[in-house]
Amino acid sequence: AGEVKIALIASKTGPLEAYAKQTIVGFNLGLQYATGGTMTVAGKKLVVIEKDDQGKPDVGKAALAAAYADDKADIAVGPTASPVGLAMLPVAEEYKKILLVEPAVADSITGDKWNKYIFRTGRNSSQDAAANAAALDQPGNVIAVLANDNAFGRDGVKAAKEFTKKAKIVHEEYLPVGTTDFTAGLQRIIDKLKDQPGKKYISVAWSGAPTPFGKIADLDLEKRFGIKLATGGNILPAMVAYKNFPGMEGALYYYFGIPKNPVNEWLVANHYRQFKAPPDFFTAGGMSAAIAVVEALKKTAGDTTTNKLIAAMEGLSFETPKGKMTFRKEDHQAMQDMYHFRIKSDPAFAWGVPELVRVIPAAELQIPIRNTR
Amino acid sequence: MLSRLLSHDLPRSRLLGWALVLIVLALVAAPFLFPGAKALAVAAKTLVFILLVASFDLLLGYTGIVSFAHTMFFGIGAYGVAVASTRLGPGWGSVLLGFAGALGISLALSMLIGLFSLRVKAIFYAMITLAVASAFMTLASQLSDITGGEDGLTFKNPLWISPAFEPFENPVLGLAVDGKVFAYYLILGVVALLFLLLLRIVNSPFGRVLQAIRENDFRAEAIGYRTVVYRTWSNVLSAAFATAAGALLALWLRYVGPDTTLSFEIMLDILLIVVIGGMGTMYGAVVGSVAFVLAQNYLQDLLKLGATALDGVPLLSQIVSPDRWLLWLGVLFVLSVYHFPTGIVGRLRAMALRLKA
Amino acid sequence: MPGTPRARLGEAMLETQDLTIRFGGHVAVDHVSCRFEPGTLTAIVGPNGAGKTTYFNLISGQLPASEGRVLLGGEDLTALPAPLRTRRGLGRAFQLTQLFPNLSVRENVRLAIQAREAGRGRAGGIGGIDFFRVWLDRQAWIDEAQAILEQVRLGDKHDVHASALPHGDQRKLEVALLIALDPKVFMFDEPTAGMSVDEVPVVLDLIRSLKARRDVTILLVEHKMDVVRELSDRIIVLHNGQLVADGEPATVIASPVVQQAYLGQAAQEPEGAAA
Amino acid sequence: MSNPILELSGVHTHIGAYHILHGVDFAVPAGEVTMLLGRNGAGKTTTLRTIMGLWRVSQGDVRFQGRSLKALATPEIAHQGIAYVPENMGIFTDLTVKENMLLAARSARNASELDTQRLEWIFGFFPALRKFWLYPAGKLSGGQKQMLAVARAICEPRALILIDEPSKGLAPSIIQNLVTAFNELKRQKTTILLVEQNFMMAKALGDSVAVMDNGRVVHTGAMRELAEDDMLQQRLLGLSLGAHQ
Amino acid sequence: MSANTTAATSPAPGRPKPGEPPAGGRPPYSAGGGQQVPKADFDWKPLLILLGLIVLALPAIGSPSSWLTLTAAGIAMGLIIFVIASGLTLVFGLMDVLNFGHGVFIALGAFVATSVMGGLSGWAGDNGLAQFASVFAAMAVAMAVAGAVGWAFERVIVRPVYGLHLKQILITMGGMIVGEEIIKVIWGPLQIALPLPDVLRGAWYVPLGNGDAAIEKYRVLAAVIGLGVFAAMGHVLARTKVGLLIRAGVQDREMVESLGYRIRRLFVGVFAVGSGLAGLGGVMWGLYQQSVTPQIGAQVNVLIFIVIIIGGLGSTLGCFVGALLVGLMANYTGFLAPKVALFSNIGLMVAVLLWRPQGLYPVTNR
Ligand SMILES: Nc1ncnc2c1ncn2[C@@H]1O[C@H](COP(=O)(O)OP(=O)(O)OP(=O)(O)O)[C@@H](O)[C@H]1O
Ligand SMILES: Nc1ncnc2c1ncn2[C@@H]1O[C@H](COP(=O)(O)OP(=O)(O)OP(=O)(O)O)[C@@H](O)[C@H]1O
Ligand SMILES: [Mg+2]
Ligand SMILES: [Mg+2]
Repeated sequence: AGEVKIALIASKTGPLEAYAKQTIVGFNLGLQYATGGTMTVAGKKLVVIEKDDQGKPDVGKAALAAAYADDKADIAVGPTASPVGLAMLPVAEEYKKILLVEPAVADSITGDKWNKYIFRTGRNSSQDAAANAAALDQPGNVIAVLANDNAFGRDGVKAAKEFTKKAKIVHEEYLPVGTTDFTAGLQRIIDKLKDQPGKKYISVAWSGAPTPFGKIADLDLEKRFGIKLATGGNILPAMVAYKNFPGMEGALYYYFGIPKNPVNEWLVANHYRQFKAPPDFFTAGGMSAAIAVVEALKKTAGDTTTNKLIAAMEGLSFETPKGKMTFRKEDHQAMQDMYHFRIKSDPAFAWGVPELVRVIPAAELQIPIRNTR
Repeated sequence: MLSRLLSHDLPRSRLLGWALVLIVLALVAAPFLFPGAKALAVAAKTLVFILLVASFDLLLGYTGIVSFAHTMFFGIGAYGVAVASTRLGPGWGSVLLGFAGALGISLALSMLIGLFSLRVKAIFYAMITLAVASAFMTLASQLSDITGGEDGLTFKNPLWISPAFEPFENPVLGLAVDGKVFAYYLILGVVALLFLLLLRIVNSPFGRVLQAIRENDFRAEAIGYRTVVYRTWSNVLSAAFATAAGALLALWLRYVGPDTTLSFEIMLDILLIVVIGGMGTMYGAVVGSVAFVLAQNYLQDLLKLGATALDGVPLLSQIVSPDRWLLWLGVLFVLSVYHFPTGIVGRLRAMALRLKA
Repeated sequence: MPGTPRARLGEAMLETQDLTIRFGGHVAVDHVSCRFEPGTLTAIVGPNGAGKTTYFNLISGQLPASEGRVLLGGEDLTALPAPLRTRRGLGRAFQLTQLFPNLSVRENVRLAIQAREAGRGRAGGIGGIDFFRVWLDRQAWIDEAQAILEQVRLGDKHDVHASALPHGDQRKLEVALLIALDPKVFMFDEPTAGMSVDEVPVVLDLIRSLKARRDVTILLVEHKMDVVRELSDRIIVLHNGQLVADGEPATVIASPVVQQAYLGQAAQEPEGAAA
Repeated sequence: MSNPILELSGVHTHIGAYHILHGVDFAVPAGEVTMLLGRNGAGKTTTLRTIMGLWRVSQGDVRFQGRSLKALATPEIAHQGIAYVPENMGIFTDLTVKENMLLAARSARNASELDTQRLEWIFGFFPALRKFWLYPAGKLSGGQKQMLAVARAICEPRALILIDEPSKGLAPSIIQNLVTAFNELKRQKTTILLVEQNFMMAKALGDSVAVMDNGRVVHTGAMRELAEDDMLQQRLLGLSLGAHQ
Repeated sequence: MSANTTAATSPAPGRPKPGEPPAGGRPPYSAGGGQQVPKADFDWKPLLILLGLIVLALPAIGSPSSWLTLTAAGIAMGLIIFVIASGLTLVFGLMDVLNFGHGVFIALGAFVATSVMGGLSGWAGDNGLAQFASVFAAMAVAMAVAGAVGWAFERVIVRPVYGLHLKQILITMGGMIVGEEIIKVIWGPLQIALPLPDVLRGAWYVPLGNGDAAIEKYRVLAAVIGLGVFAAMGHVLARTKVGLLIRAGVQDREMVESLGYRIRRLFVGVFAVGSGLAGLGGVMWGLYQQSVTPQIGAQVNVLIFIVIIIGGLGSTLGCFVGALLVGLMANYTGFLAPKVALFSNIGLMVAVLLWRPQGLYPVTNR
C-alpha cells in the first residue's frame, strides 16, 4: 500500500498558460485512462502535485527541488518551456529522481544536457523537423525555410537539412521572435524563390505570436509565383490561420481527428464530454506522459526506487493517443509516429482542418542520438 | 559600535529596529529554522534581492536617477560567473575570474551610459535605459554560443558550495548540511558585508551630495559639485553592487538565463520593492525585499486556500484561482504604492516621530 | 593680473570682455565689457528684462556665452562649466530661490561648506569625492554651518526642511548658502525681493559686513533704489542687454537714461513723496 | 464701508496639521483698493488662497456679493468674477505669453477673439509683453513674468482681483505703471485686494488697510491713517516705514 | 535700440500690430518695446530626413518593385504604430503621465474586436460592405470600451499620482498586470484569432520595373485611419484651447482652476480619449497580426516607448514622424540586413538622441 507522488510542473501562469492547461488536463485524463479510473497502480494511490513554474527557469528549478525534497515526489513530469526544462535537468540528477519531460522540445534535453534521470514523451525539435522534411522531401521540390532566429529555429533548420535528401533547400530566413512585420523577410524569400524551377515551398517553422501566415496569405504567393506554404501543426487556435491555405502540407504531432486507435477515441470522447471541445496538441502529450508513468509503475509493481524505474522505462513501449511510443534506451526519447497532413477548409470548424496524407512511422524518423552516456 | 557599523544611520523607529533584528535573525538561522528546499530558496532569493534593491536605491532613492537598465548589470554578474564556470569548468578560479570580468564589463558599460546619457532629462534617461536594457536582452539571446540563448546556461559550482558536497555524516542541529547550506551562508556573508558598505557610502559626504543632486541638481552645480561626475559615480557604484548580486544569484541557482536576470519583470520587482520599502533608505531594501519575496512565493499557496473555500462560486472562484495570483500581486502592487507613499520605512519613521511628539 | 603685488586682491578681480548671448534673434546681453575691483560693491540696475540675471548667468556659467570672455584674476574661465567656476571663486545667489527642499536648513548650508572644502582640496577622498568617511564625523563643518545660520538669524530653524520655510526665510537661506561658499566674487540677484521690511536689514547688514572685508568683489542686482544708493560704490546700468551707463551712484542715478528708462519719467523721488 | 463686496468672518484655515489662520475678520469695500499688510509669515498668502478656495475654510465664512464661497470649488469661485495673482506668479512656463493670456481670457476661444483694445491697454503698462508675445513664458525675466501674472488677471473685466505682492522684482518705472493701472481699474469699478510689502506702493494705492499678524487681523482702517502714523506702523509692522523708504 | 532688431512676422489677424500706439495713450518705456521677437520657424529637418531615408533606400534595395512594397508596408506599419502610440503621447504630452499601462488598453481593444467581429461575422457573411461595417463597428466599440475603462483607470489608479513619474510608472504597471489578468479571466488565456474579413484580404499589385509591388489592402485602410487620427489630433491641439488648458494644468493645476477651468474633468476626458485611441490601435494591431494574445500590450510597450522618445516625448508630430521612421527602418533593414533589424529601433533612437537629445520635436521644459 502507500502512495506514489507525482509532481506535475507546468507554466500555469505566464505566456504559456494555455499550453500548460492542456498538459494538465491531458495528464489527469491519462491517469484515469491508464488506471481504469481507479487512480491506483499496484495498490498504490497516485497523488498528483501540481506546481507552477511561471514560465521562468529559476522558479521551475526551485519548484522541482521543492517537489523532490519537500513534497517527497517520486516522479516529476513537466515542464512546458524548454529553458525551464533545461534548468531542471541537473535538479533531477541531484535528487536522483526521474523527470519525465513533457512537452518541452529542445533537442539538448535528450542531447548534450541529458542525464540518466531524464525521459521525454514529448517530441523533440528534430522529430518535428524531420517529419516536416519528410513531408516535403520529393525530388524537384525547392524549399525556402523561414524560422525563428533563436536556438529553436536554427536547430530545427539544421535537422531539416539533415533529413532533406531529395529536395533542395535554397534559402534560410531567420527572423527574430516577436517580429511583427514579415514584409521584408518574405520579400527576400520571394526574390530568392520566384525564378526557381520546380515546385516551390516556403517551409515555416515558427513558434510564438505573431505568426507570418496571415501575411503570406495576403500576398497570394501561390497565384503569383506558384509558391506554396508548408508548416508543422500547432494548437487549434493557431491553426485558424491555416484556413487560408487549403491544400497546405506539412507534418504534425497530433490532431484529434487523425490517429485511429482506442486511446485516442477514449480521449476525444471524454474530452468532449467534459469540456465540450476536442482535445488539443498538448492534451495528447499530457495524456501520453501519464500513460508512460502508469505503465512504468505497473512494470515495477509500484516500486518507486529510481534505478528500478529507470530500468523499467528504458525501452518501454506504451499505447498513447498517437499510437505506440517507445523510450529509446540510449537517450530516453520517446520514439513516435508523426503525421503528414494536408489542410482542408471546412466551414464546420473555425480552424483549417488537417487531413491525413500518411503516417510517418516512428521507424522512419531515425533521429540521431545526441547524448553522451 | 553598532552605530559605527551602521554608519550612524540608525533605524529611527523602534518598530523598524525590531523588524530588522527579526529579519536578520531569521535569515541567519533560516536553514535551521525553516527546513525544506523551497524555504531556503526563498531565503536566498531574499538575500540577493536585498543587495540588488539596495544597490538600485543608491541610484533611485539617493541620486534620483530612474533607470530601467539595472537588471542589465545584475545579468552581467550572473552571466559572468556562469560563462566562466561552463567554459573553464567549475572551480573558485572560474567564479572569481568570471566575476572580475563581469565587473569590468559592468563598470565600462555603466560609465558609458552615464557619460552618454546622464546629460539628458530624467524621463529621457529612464526611457533610454528601458530601450538599452531590452536591446541588451536581445543581444544576450542572440549570442547564444556564449550565453546559451533563451535556454540559458546550467553549470556546476566549486565543490564545497555544490549540493554534492556533504561534509558531515550526521545532521547538525537536525539539518543535513550540504554544499547548498554553505552556498547560503556564503551569500549571507557577502550580502551583509556589501550592504554595510552601501550604508557607509550613502552616509558619506559623497552620499550626501547625491541627495543634494536629487533635490536640486541645478543648485548642486551652482555650489560647485559637478553633477555629471557624481551621477556617473553613483551609476558605476550601483552597477558594481548589482553585478555582485547577479554573481551571487548565479552561484545559488547554478543557472542563468535571460528570464532569470534580465527581464523587465525583475526590473519592475526591484522598482516596486524600493517603493514599498521606502526610497532613500537602505533599510527599505531589506524590509521591502522580505515582504515582496514572501508575497511572490507564497501568494499562490494562499490563494489555493481561498479558492478551495470558494469552490463553485462562479466568477469569484475564477478570480481567486491560484492561476490568477498575478492579478492579486497587481492589486497589492497598486495598493502599496497608494498606501505607502513614503514606503514602509517612511511610515514607521513618521509613526515614531508622532509618538515622540 | 597675475604677478602684481596685490596678488590676493588681484585674484578676486572679475572682468568680462564683450560678453554676449543670443537667444535666437534676441540678444539678451550685448557685448558687455566691464571690470569689477575687489573691495567694491557694484550695483547692476536696469529695467526688467534688461539682461541683469542673464549677465550673472553668463559670468557664473549657467548659460554659455555666444561671444566674449569671463576672466577672474586674469584667468580665462569662459570654457569652464558652472561648478568649476564656482570652485575658482564665483559665488551666486539666485533671484528665484534655489534650495534643496527636502533637506534640513543646516544640511543645505553644510553641503555648501563641503563643496567649498572639496574645491580647496581639503575634503579628502578621491578628488574631493569621499565614499568612506561618515559625514557626521565632520563636526567642524556642521558647527560652521550653524554659525552661518546664526548670522542670518535662522539658527533656531536649523532642523526644519528648507521647503517648509516661509518665503522670507528661504531668501535668507539662499544668502546663507552663498556666504558658506566664501567665494572671491559674491553675486546677489535681488536678495531682498519679497522680504518683509523688517527682515531686509538683516541681509543688508550682512552685505555691508562683506564689503567691510575689502578683499572680495560684490555684485548686486537690486530694484530698490534706496538700497542701491546706500550700499553701492558704483552703479552700472544695463538696458536691452547693453551697458549704457557706469559710474558713481549719484551721477548714474541722476543721468537721463536712468531717469527715463528705468525710474520712469514721472517718477518722483520716493523720499520726496514720503516726506 | 457702505457696501462690502467680500467679507471674511472668523475664518480659520488649516494646512495639513498646521493651524494657520485663527479667525480672520475683515471686509473689502466694493470699488476700492484694500491693502493686506503684515510681516513674513503673517498669513496673507494663506488668506488669499483661502478666498480662492485653494485652501479649505475649516471654520467661519467667506462671502462674496452676499454669497458664501465656502462650499464652492476654485473654478466656480473664479466664475463669480474673481481673479487671482498668486505669490509665485503661476506662470505656465511651457506656454507662450500669448497662450498664457488666452487662457486667462475665459471668453476667448482662440487668439483671434482676444480683446485687442484691452490688450493694447495692457501693453501700454507692460510693453515687454508685446515684445515677447510669442515667446515661451518660462524664458521671460523675473520681472517680465510678474508683469504677465498681473496682465492675466486684468485681461478681462472682473469684479474682484486678489493680488499677492505684484511689485516684487519690478523696476521702479513699471511699479509706477502698475499703480496707474490699478487706479484705472478702480475707476472701472473693479475692487482690488492687494498684498504688498512695498509700502510706497501701498500708500499710493490703498483706500483701506487690514494688517495681519500670526494668522489674525490685528488692525483695520483707512490707509491714510496708517501712512501718517509712525507709531502705529512701528507697532504693526515692526518698522517705521515712512522714514525708511 | 541697436541695429540688430528683428523683423516682426506678418501679424496674425487680431494680434496687435507692432508699432501701433498703445490704446491707453502711455508711451512705451523703451524704444525697443514695440518690436516683437518672432516665433521660431517650423522645423522641417526631421521630415526631410524621413524623405531622405525613403529616397536613399531605393538604390540600396535595387529593385524598384521591392522598394515600393517595402516602403508601402513600412509607411502603413508606421501609421499603425502611430495610432497605438498616439494615445500615449497625448496622455504624456498633455498630462505628463507616463502610462505604462497603455498596453492593456491596446490588448483590451483587440479582444473587444474579437468579440464584436466574431458576433457580427454571421451577419456580415459574404457581403463586402457589411464586412467593412463590422470592422468599423469593432473599432467604435473597442474605442468606447477602452475609453470607458480608461475613465475608470484615471479615477482609481492615475489620479493620486499626478506629477510623480516614478509612482506613475509603478502604479500603471500594476494596473497593467491587473488588466491583463482580467482579460484572461474574461476571454481566457488562449490566443484568439482575429481574421481579417475577406474584403480586406489580399493586396493590390503595382507593376514596377521587372516585378510588381504588393500593397496590401488592409494596410491601405490602416494608413488612412492613421492619417485621420493624426489630422484630428493636430486640429484639436492646435486650434482649440483644450490642448493649452491641459498643458497648463499639468504645470500648475491650482492656477488653471483659479482662472476658472474645471481641469479635473478635462484630465479624465483626455485620459479616456488616450485610452480610446489605444483601443483603436489595438483593433488595428490585432487585425494586422490576425490574432491576439493577452500579452500583446506588454509586447508593444517597448516599441511605443521608443517611438515616443524618438518623437520627443509628448509631441504629436514627433510621434508621427518617429513612428514612420521606425516602420520604414524596420522594413528596410529587415530586407537589407535582417540581423541589424533586431537593433534597428534602438539604433534609430540612439542616432536621433545623439542628434537631438530631446527627440525630434522637443516639447519645451521637459
Ligand atoms: N504648505 C504649508 N505647509 C505648512 N505651513 C505653511 C504652508 N504654507 C504656509 N505655511 C505657514 O503658514 C504661515 C503663513 O504663511 P503665508 O504664506 O500665508 O504668509 P505671508 O503672510 O504670505 O508671508 P510672506 O510675506 O512671506 O509671503 C507661515 O508660518 C508659513 O510657514
Ligand atoms: N533661457 C532663455 N531663453 C530665451 N530668452 C531668455 C532666456 N533667459 C533670458 N531670456 C531673455 O533675456 C532677457 C533678459 O532676461 P534677464 O532675466 O536677464 O532680465 P533681468 O534684467 O534679470 O530682468 P528682471 O529685473 O526682470 O529680473 C529677457 O528678455 C528674457 O526674456
Ligand atoms: Mg533678473
Ligand atoms: Mg505670502
